Amino acid sequence: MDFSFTEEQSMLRDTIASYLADNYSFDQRRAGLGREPFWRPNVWSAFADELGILGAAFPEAQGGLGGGYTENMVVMEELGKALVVEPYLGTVVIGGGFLKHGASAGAEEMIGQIIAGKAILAFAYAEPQGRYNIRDLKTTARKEGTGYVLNGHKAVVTGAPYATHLIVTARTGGGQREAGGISVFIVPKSAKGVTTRDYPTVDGFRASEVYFENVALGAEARIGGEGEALPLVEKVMDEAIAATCAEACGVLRRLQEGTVEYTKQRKQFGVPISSFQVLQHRMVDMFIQLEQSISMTYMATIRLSDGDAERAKAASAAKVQIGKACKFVGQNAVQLHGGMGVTDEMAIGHYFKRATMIEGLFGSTDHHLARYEVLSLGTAA
Amino acid sequence: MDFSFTEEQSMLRDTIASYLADNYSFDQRRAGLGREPFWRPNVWSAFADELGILGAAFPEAQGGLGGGYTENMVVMEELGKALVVEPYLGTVVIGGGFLKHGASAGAEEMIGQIIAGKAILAFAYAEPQGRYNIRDLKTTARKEGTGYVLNGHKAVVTGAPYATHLIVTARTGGGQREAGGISVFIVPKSAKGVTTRDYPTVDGFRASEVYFENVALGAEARIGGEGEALPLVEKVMDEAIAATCAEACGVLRRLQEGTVEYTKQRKQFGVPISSFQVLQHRMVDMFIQLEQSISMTYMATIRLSDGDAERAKAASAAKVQIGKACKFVGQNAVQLHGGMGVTDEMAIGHYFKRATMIEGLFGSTDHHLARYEVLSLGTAA
Amino acid sequence: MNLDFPPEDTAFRDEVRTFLAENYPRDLREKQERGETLSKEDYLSWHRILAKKGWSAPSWPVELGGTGWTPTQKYIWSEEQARADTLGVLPFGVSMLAPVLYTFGTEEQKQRFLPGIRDGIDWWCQGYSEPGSGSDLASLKTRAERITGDDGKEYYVVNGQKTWTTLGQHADWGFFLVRTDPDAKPQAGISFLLIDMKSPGIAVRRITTLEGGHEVNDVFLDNVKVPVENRIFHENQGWTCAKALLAHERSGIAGVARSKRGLERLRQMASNEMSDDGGTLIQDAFFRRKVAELEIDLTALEFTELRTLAGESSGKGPGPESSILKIKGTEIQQRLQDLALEAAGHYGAPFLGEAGHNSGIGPQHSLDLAGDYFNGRKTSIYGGSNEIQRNIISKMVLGI
Amino acid sequence: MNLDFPPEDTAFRDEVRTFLAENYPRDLREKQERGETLSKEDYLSWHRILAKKGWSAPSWPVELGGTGWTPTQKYIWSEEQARADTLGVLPFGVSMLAPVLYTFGTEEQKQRFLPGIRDGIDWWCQGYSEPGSGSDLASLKTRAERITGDDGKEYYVVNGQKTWTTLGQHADWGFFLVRTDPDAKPQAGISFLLIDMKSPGIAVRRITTLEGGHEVNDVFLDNVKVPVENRIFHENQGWTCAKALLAHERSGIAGVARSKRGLERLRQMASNEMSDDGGTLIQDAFFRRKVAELEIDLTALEFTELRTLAGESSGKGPGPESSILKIKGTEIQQRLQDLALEAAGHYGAPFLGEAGHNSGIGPQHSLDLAGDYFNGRKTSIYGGSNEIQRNIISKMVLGI
Repeated sequence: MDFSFTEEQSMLRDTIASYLADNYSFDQRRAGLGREPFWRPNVWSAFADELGILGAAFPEAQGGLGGGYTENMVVMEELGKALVVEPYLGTVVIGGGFLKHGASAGAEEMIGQIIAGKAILAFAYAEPQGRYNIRDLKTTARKEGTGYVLNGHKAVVTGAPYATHLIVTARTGGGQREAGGISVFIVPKSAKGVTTRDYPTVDGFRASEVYFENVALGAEARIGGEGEALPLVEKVMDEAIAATCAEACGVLRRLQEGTVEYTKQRKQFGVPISSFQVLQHRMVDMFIQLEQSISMTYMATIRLSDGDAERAKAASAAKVQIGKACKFVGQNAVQLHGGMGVTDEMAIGHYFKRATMIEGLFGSTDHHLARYEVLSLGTAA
Repeated sequence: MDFSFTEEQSMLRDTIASYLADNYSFDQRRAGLGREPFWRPNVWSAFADELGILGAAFPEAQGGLGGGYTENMVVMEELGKALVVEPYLGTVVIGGGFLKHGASAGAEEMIGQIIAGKAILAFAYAEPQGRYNIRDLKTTARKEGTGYVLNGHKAVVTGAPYATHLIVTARTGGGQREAGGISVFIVPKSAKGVTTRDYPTVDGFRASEVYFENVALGAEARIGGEGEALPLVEKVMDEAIAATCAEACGVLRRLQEGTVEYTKQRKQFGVPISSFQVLQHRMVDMFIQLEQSISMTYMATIRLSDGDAERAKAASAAKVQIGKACKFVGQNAVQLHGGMGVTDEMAIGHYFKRATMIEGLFGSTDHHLARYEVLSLGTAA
Repeated sequence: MNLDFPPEDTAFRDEVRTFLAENYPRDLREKQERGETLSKEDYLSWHRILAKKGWSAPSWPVELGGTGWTPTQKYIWSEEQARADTLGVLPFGVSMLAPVLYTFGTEEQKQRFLPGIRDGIDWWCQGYSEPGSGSDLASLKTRAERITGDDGKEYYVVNGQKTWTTLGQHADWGFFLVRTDPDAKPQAGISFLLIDMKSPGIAVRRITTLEGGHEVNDVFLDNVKVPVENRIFHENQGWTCAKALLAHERSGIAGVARSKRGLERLRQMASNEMSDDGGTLIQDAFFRRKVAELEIDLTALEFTELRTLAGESSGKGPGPESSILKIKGTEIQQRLQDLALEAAGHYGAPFLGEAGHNSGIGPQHSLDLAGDYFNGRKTSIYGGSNEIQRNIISKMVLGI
Repeated sequence: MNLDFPPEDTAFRDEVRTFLAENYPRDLREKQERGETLSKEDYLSWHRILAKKGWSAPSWPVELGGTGWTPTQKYIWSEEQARADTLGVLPFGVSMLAPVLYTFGTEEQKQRFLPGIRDGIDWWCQGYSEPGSGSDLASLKTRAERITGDDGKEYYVVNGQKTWTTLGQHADWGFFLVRTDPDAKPQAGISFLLIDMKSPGIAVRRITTLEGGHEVNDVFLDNVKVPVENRIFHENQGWTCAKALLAHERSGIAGVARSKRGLERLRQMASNEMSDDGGTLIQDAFFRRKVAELEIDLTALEFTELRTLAGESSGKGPGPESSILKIKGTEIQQRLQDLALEAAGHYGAPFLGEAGHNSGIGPQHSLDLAGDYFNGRKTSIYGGSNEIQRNIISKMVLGI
């Protein structure tokens, strides 16, 4: 039993933290979000070249630094602390996850491109009708010759505006909500028939509605077996959930510490408002939520290597804890900041917005409770 | 729109309150519960004769004082304040309710007996297998000649040890959980084939397991139509729920006020513990729960006269509020009393125990949420 | 005890309902539905229609333009407005300043200011909070020094900063709390001034809130000259006015009628959204339960408000118990916003603003729900945070 | 980061498991299952078996009888005891007094008292709380005056009252905090005394708790003579001992292993209870959800404890963060009791005590669940109420 980090992992953390401290202040972030292209490619280049962190979680054989889940956790927590919008989650965690676990023709090369900061991926899985059910797919990939023809509409694809490639779930068979018949494809965003409508999201990220109209794909675009990709999608989603939990821990820490800090300085009735016991206990409960979230993030990260059922149970349990913590800590951070909490001018509100979005990311608290129940208590009546 | 009480209702409240202040102190109650027959028949006689309150909720034509739901509410709240165990709920509210709404041969006489304090009724509806589903009945009343033969086992019949008569739900037809086929009977406890196992309940009341073995009943024992009594049972249960909510308001008031009182006197660190803001806000939340409970009790009591669906929705909504309030106020009253809250020596713990039992009485919070949902939002998927 | 409205109240409700249906401006409704930012004229157009009808200031004394409605009628009025999704009349002039004016103002002040408020001519804003004084209002620092002007008249010269001034960007006039005696105890040196917002030295600066909107402002006062006759009540006794203002118009604070309408909308939305298993969201066991629990809590709040109202009818004014209405009312509003955002699923994320209408990005009903949720956090903060409300109940009701 | 136990720990777990299976007294287990009140001998019999094995005081220094187990082994030990539903060794002597003794006691005191504690010969009780001093322990009033006895020896004469003395009715000895200098500041005038409970002048009075049980007591001290050599550490410096005692043995405070066992029992029970619709209760959507949420919270607590444990292994002692373990641990225990009572439905009401076993009144699993629930309320009160724990975290961890 060991919860400590290796020297390499600690260095990784320090490297990112110090880069972000210099280059990703609240004002720098805001400036970047306020003008075209609404993200900062130079930050991404720095991740690739100057910091060399995009390969941290890839095997050495593939040009990476030989890390894995723990490295993703370390990186994501730091990105959370600075509210980084650049697409590490979509590119390295999710894109990288599919390329590592699913057999595909161009994986080697694509991983090289990711590590070099050239390829940027976004995960197009949700559909307008499907809510959080990843099996609920109307997007189809019809077999044609040796390849496929892709048609459909993917909803709120985070990071798609910056992406070079999309990872797309689609039906090569089966009914709308069946487990079988799901396949995964990697699609260049520039492919003919791909159109997007880009927009900002409330937390400063950007996303797209993505439409596929008779997009021709070669067989080599498929990742994993035809019609059998659901277990692969579940696995990568759980990895994404663990990484998102880590990001959330960074966000929650800033919310919790920022609130303690603010209440110590803010005076009312001649005393710092941190001297009011009700606010003290509220902040203690925020702190407890943070600690429990860290614990669950460790738990889920460690269990990513376990069998499917254990891994899924752990990821859903962690997401439930994180979802509740994001709501409780976020709302109370704003409440304790009073009027300052609801202005656009202070960082606290922006952490709150990200925390709120994380609540629903990859499935709401209710969604993951239901998933957990089936795994822990069996199917209901 | 009017939430005020008539002069008669205010007098009724004062009469009971002043009698209980003199005769039902914590010590007097404890003494009564500690020795045979574990209740106080003389209190009951006083209710009938000295105070004349047992007829308050009966029509004048039947020898009562012409009151109704509001009178029951007023009485029950006062009984709650003193934790009275004597069976007003079973006898007047429930027994009286059945006799008033359901056609039965001996109703007139029985009501007379109730008002005179001679007849004491207990409601035998729950069964070991049925949880809070009042339709789930294994008890049968087989037709034989002009009468019936009763067989079955009723669970935790509150007040049965003191009762002269039992009101019993039984199947004269239909399957175990069907709506049709339910009938109601009034059965003298002394009838041949009726046996009971009596025991105390955790809140100082007494109850019985009641067994019926080939109990012969005449046709006149039936209240309401044969096999059609479910709407009658629902109506009387809702009246019982509204009355229980009123009792709960009395209990909650004592818990809330007692806690404020205690914390003003109890000193720690040289100051009354009521000076700690966390405890102040906890008590405010207890007070809010009390106020919301009073509001819902009024609401449910007023709506008892409405149509079936409105009445049922109101009763279930009120029971949900009361159930939550009993838990929150009860637990926090104990918590704020510290060690004193968990001793048998102070009244507070006894109010907590009654509040806890009320949570489950006539259906738990979850049970009534489910019932409310169907009435308000329609049947689920 | 009964809940029945007497026949005259039922007739009144019908009258109100008809009036709203026939007179609410169509273009205003359409703008609301499109989620457009409303202009000053949008707000005032409806106010002026009401003024013409004589219903713009129901609570005022009848001789000044009030309606003389009973508490029950006022309750019906607010219910029906919510039912019809109308804008409310802005509270700053009608509900907040006016009672101070007709209670403490001189005859001249009343005649000068009340008609413009009642008829929707002047737009008023509030100058209470300061950067350093939120819940602790009495610690305000904006300073007013008395001088004799070159014209020989008496003036106050005001310097300082106010903040959280809602819709101050449109204001013609503002009512301000200022410190006229810096040496007195905090509450004793404050005066209540009416200030022309076009006065030289006033600058209004936008505060952008979390959801991107412009509702509140900073107001800077730099040597602003205010004639002494614009002071309400005595010098250094403005706190008396401030307190009275806070006690007025607590009814409606619970927002029951608006929340009922919000609940209806939520149910409608959940009947159109899909759940994970392909059924409707309102059929999802857990979502329905949250809706049911909210509906029950709202019923409890409604009856608590009705009890307060009944107390008022019978002559007992609204006590500090009305803090309960504030606490529970805002909690319920926030839960409604929370559930609506949850119901929207993925489409809670897009930040489309007014461009979202008919954009085809997500369903119409999910437009800007996140914004409502973010912006709604303020309701438990302003007007005395819910923590302050609990302090009030503790002290005034529980006697601690 | 990994969760694997090294092979030696796995072997240890097997050893513990086998030992418990083979040595736990059968009649004790049967008494527990019947819900019988346990006698003094019942408690001590298991303690003595453990002492023979050398496992009665795992945390002590090895030379005094400790096991020298690693934190992981201690964790395994507590997990396995919970799994096997064994009684715990009573904490008063082994976990609470002993560390004070071997830290602050003289060689003679150690030799005199530690063996009796370790081997389950002497039953110890705690004399800390007083009627007027709950969370504010330092305000205690029990007075000890120093005299020279007729025998020429030095004594303290103790007068006062202690309360909440758990299982004091069985005690041979007690450790008491008494005031030896009434003029010093509260914490500075306290001494730590060991008192023979058979001393003249001691009276133990039963306090019946809510559920009807006898677990706690008042202890009255009326001119009780205590030899000076029974004082631990310096006169007036007993607070040092008290503080040290409170800091010891915080691990296990979360009760994770016991709660896991409780959760198993709850799931078992809910598989046998029926829901309203005739299915099993564990299939009821809402009951299952509550169980699932509890299980997830317990997992979070378990990993928070493991993190603390890992911190300890690596040399960082348990900080005030362990207050988190107390708060969440007791909240989870109480929710378990709450859910069990809810699961029992109507049969939560009967108050049968020991007579309930095999009485046929309700299912066995529902026996005395209300009692557990009522009695369980104390866990968030004693050992520093959860409010006090939050004060500690606020001050010591958040630095407020």
